[in-house]
Amino acid sequence: MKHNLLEICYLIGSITFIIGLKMMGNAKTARKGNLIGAAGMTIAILGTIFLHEGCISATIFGLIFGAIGLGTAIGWMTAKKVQMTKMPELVSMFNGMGGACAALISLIEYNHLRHAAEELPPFALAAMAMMGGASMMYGTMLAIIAGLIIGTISFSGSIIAYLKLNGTMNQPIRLPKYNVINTLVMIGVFTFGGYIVVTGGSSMLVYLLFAAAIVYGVLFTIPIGGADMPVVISLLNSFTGLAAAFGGFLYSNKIMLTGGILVGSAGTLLTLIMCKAMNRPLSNVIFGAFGGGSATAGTTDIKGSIKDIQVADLAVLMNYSKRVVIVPGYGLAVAQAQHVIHELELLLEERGVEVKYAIHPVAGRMPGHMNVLLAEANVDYGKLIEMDDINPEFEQTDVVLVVGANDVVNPAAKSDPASPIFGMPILEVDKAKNIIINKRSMNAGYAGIDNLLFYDPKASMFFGDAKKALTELVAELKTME
Amino acid sequence: MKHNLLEICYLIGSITFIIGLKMMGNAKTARKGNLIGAAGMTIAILGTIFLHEGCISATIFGLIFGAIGLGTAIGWMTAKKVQMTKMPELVSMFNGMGGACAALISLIEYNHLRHAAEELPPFALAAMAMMGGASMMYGTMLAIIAGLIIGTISFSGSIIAYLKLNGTMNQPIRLPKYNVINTLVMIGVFTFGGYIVVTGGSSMLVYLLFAAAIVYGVLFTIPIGGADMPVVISLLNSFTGLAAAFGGFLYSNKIMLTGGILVGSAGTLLTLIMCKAMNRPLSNVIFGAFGGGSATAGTTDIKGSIKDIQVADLAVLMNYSKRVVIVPGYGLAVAQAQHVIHELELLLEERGVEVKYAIHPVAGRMPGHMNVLLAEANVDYGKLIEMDDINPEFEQTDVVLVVGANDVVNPAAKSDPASPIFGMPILEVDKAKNIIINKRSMNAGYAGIDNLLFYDPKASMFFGDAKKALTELVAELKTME
Amino acid sequence: MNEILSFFGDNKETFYFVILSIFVGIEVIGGVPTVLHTPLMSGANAIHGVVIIGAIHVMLNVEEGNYFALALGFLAVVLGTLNVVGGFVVTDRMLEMFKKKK
Amino acid sequence: MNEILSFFGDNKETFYFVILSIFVGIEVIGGVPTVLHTPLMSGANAIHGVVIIGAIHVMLNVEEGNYFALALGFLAVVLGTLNVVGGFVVTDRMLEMFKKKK
Ligand SMILES: NC(=O)c1ccc[n+]([C@@H]2O[C@H](COP(=O)([O-])OP(=O)(O)OC[C@H]3O[C@@H](n4cnc5c(N)ncnc54)[C@H](OP(=O)(O)O)[C@@H]3O)[C@@H](O)[C@H]2O)c1
Ligand SMILES: NC(=O)c1ccc[n+]([C@@H]2O[C@H](COP(=O)([O-])OP(=O)(O)OC[C@H]3O[C@@H](n4cnc5c(N)ncnc54)[C@H](OP(=O)(O)O)[C@@H]3O)[C@@H](O)[C@H]2O)c1
Repeated sequence: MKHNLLEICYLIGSITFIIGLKMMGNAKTARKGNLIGAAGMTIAILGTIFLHEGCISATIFGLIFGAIGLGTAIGWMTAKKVQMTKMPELVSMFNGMGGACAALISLIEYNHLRHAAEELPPFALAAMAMMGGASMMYGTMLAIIAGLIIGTISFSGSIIAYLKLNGTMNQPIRLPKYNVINTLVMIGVFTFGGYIVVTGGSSMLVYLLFAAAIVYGVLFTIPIGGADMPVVISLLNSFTGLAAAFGGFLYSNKIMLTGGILVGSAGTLLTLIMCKAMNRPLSNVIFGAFGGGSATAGTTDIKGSIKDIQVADLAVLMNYSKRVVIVPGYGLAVAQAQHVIHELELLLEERGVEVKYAIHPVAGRMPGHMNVLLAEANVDYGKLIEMDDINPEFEQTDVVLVVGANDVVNPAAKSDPASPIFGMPILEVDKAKNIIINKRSMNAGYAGIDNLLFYDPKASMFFGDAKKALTELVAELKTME
Repeated sequence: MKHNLLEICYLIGSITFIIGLKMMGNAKTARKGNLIGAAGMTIAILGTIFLHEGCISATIFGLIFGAIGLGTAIGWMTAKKVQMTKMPELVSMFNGMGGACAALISLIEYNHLRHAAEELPPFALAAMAMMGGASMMYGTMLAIIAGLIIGTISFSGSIIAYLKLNGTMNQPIRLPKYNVINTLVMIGVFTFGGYIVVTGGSSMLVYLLFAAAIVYGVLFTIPIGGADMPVVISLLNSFTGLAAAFGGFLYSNKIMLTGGILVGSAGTLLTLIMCKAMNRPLSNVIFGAFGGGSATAGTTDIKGSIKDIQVADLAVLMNYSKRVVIVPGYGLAVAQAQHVIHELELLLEERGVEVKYAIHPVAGRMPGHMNVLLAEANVDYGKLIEMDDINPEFEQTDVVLVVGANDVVNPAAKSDPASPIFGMPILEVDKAKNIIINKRSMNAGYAGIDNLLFYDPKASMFFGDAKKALTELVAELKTME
Repeated sequence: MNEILSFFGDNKETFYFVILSIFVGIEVIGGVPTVLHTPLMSGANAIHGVVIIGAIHVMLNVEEGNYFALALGFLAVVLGTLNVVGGFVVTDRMLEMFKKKK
Repeated sequence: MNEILSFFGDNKETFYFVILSIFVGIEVIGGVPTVLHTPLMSGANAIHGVVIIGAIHVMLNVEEGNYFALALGFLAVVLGTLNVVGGFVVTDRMLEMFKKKK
């Protein structure tokens, strides 16, 4: 009776996961979809506790609720307090927690199984083996070990991803021949796991496996540049999904299975879609062709010279323009200049200048980065124009103000087949009448390549940290009245 | 061993169904998708026969292959020989065959079950009932009866749909208060079925139920106008899917389950999408607000007068135009004028006139009707322009030639909120410089409403059967050289 | 109530199976262009011809001497084959038309 | 070979289950706009927090006196809750930002 009710809770939960994920794929319904998923999860968790058959001692009960309470308090507060720009870090951290949870379950269940097997007399084991129990044993063991390995990789990989996004570890660390080493370590870990499944292993060996998987997770992630972390997190995300699914096999628990597989497959697809949006194959991300932005900067021979523009001149130019388009990029996020830019926008609009933002889909370091950032600064949603819609408008634009963006406005993507970003769709700012580029130096952006746009006769550089430079610009504009 | 292999065949089959259907939703992959589905089906069928456990007598073997051979021969030949314009009829017919197949299976299995139950001594039945066998019995019975009812409705409904499309039964037949009667009959049939499930029924009763379901299928379909048949067929299609799924429950056969449910849910969604494309709710189709095109014709008061144009004048007009757009509609299909129109197009192009076709998504009587029709006449695919792409071009069009279309060019859809087609997107031909409309009379089209376009000062009527009139036009043009 | 619950419990695999299949069916169709409605309908039509497996099953298991069942089964297999073969062939012909000269 | 076959036969329900779920997962994501990638990733992240069910299961079934298992279980539940609660809340915050003033 209770058991069947619980199964219904799980079915409902599984359905909410599917519907929730589906709704999250559409801007209009996304938020509701997330809440639906959360509701289903709550039902499943409460069901698991309250519809448990057999009595639960008060201690256990207390411990479970203590653990949940503790987790909720920490999770909720961190999630609420964190800055918008730190979201990817946080997602990565939470993902790691899920992986660790799966790994711990596997560790406990392994010990449990060992224990049970040791208490049985040998002939019972033999009898079980004959009755087909052995294949069941293998099955259980496989689920445990697979969950352990995958969960652990996801855990340690996510921690590294966190540190990278955090800036604590901002250069890709590449051992010599790291690709070969990584592949070997991976094969080693899985072979080791297979050995334990077949022989039954021992607690000692399983802890060793745990350690080895931690090492592999670290090795897997460290060579990848910080900027590629969103893709890596999405990948690790689907790993944790897989680990949860193995937990589902272990307990023949349907909701763990659906939830895990759903995230596993949806996450894998999402990873591929992300790579496609950046116009790079996944292998390129993992084996790191670029992404550090350190090695290849400034290789092309540049002909021509750059001009720069002073803040006073820029203020005049903008004040008397009719149409201005702002192109925000990664630099804007780093400098936290979203509020100043909004102020600039309001000021210009007051003076009768039409201001729009041109949003490139992969501007910044995570998908939708610019939307989130500008939304945080209260920029009107209607002013954020997607790439395909704004591109035809550049011709009628008087001033394009590029703030801390580089690759997303690099004409090489259209004209130079040798360029690593060739083929990526870009914002065609070179069609505008005046191009003003704000950045701190002539350094390259994420892809580590030079940008011929800066040498365009219509372009002028407006050097300086985005926040500082824009604040000056705003001040200057105000004096002009 | 054999059994497990068979299950693998079924799994493969199920996967091909999913992938095939998915691919059929995209113009580029559709044909391949259909073939993939067919391959999966072949595997499943051959597997069922050759991986059957236990020996099969040569007679049975022969009979099965005889039946398959016979079905293949008839099916293949009919499908290959039929005219393109008769496709919907054929689909409807084949759908009915599937429904009948499901119904027959149910009849046989019911007799089988009865037989088995009669041979058992009463106490055995009682014992079974106590051991939970009863609920299993109910389950089996439910699957049988549901498969019988749904399959039969699909069968008789499809036959009526066939006759309607065929023209044999081209007026909707509406008993007084047919909606009430139909609903009552439906409730009656399902109650009767429920009664049989609960009591066990008798062969006699089951045949009665079969007859009742046939009647309901007929009643369900006859009030609906011939033009709505594509929607009805799509609905009956999903019914047959459901019937197949019940067969799957009956035999715990996974591929019947996946195939049936897949078609059941996909078919239901497709039905709704079709209705949406016509801008009408499903209830409106089933309970027939219009679709007969007989009752409501000519209700609006028309102010203004119509002009007509002679073939000689039209030939001159077209010969000296620069841009001509042809709007094909249902009348073109009825008159089988697709080949003449192609001839006209070639002739005009020879003389340096640019000719395009404007394809409305629901022009004609089945989705994609015009595409199929014109493709059959070898019209270049690139000349068929979808509604959204051609609408902005009408302003630069010298002559629009509307051939047997009416509703899809009716401006009331945009301007008159009282019109039954209000809200349906239309081809905005009234923006062109000259509008020529070919039809036989001033009669209304499918929706049974008048068309103010005919009274437009820029419009001229070119009366006559499409094929005849266009043949004359082509002849006239040829004399002009 | 209790019975419904235990019915659910006994058949939970099937419930998941059915629900997942429904989702797949719905998702797979999402966003088809109008032009493909007719061939898609006809392709789906061919797929539910899978009911022929049931008809073959009937014939394989018919008791000896039950000619009535055998005759009905034969008819069912013929009808099922018509559905399958006719459905796939007609769909293929339609789609062939669509592709022509694309 | 034979073993693989019978393994498949014994677990066919599970195979269908897994495959159907994979299809649902893939279909459900198809065609998301780039802007939603981050929140979608984060929402999916919260959903795999369902692994917490396993952790609770461990704690409910821990043998008396096995403090080691109890401690690990406790930790697992905390981590799982972090994943679930943090994941959903962070996603909600992100999506809230997106909606603002739309
Ligand atoms: N959005 C995503 O999902 C995502 C994910 C992974 C990778 N990516 C990649 O990231 C790139 C995004 O292009 P993007 O144009 O936005 O950025 P970008 O190409 O990385 O360029 C950013 C520019 O901002 C400047 N900058 C840095 N700090 C600044 C500050 N405080 N003030 C002013 N300027 C500053 C830098 O030049 P200085 O050092 O001279 O100031 C740099 O050239 C693409 O290559 C994309 O493929 C995107
Ligand atoms: N495509 C689909 O999937 C589908 C499905 C169901 C319903 N529908 C509905 O069907 C309608 C389609 O619009 P439509 O504009 O194509 O057709 P329509 O509105 O039905 O008009 C067809 C016109 O063709 C004329 N016609 C008939 N036979 C002719 C012949 N031999 N030669 C010349 N003209 C002839 C008729 O006028 P005369 O009698 O004066 O000649 C009639 O007014 C829409 O209302 C749509 O919602 C479409």
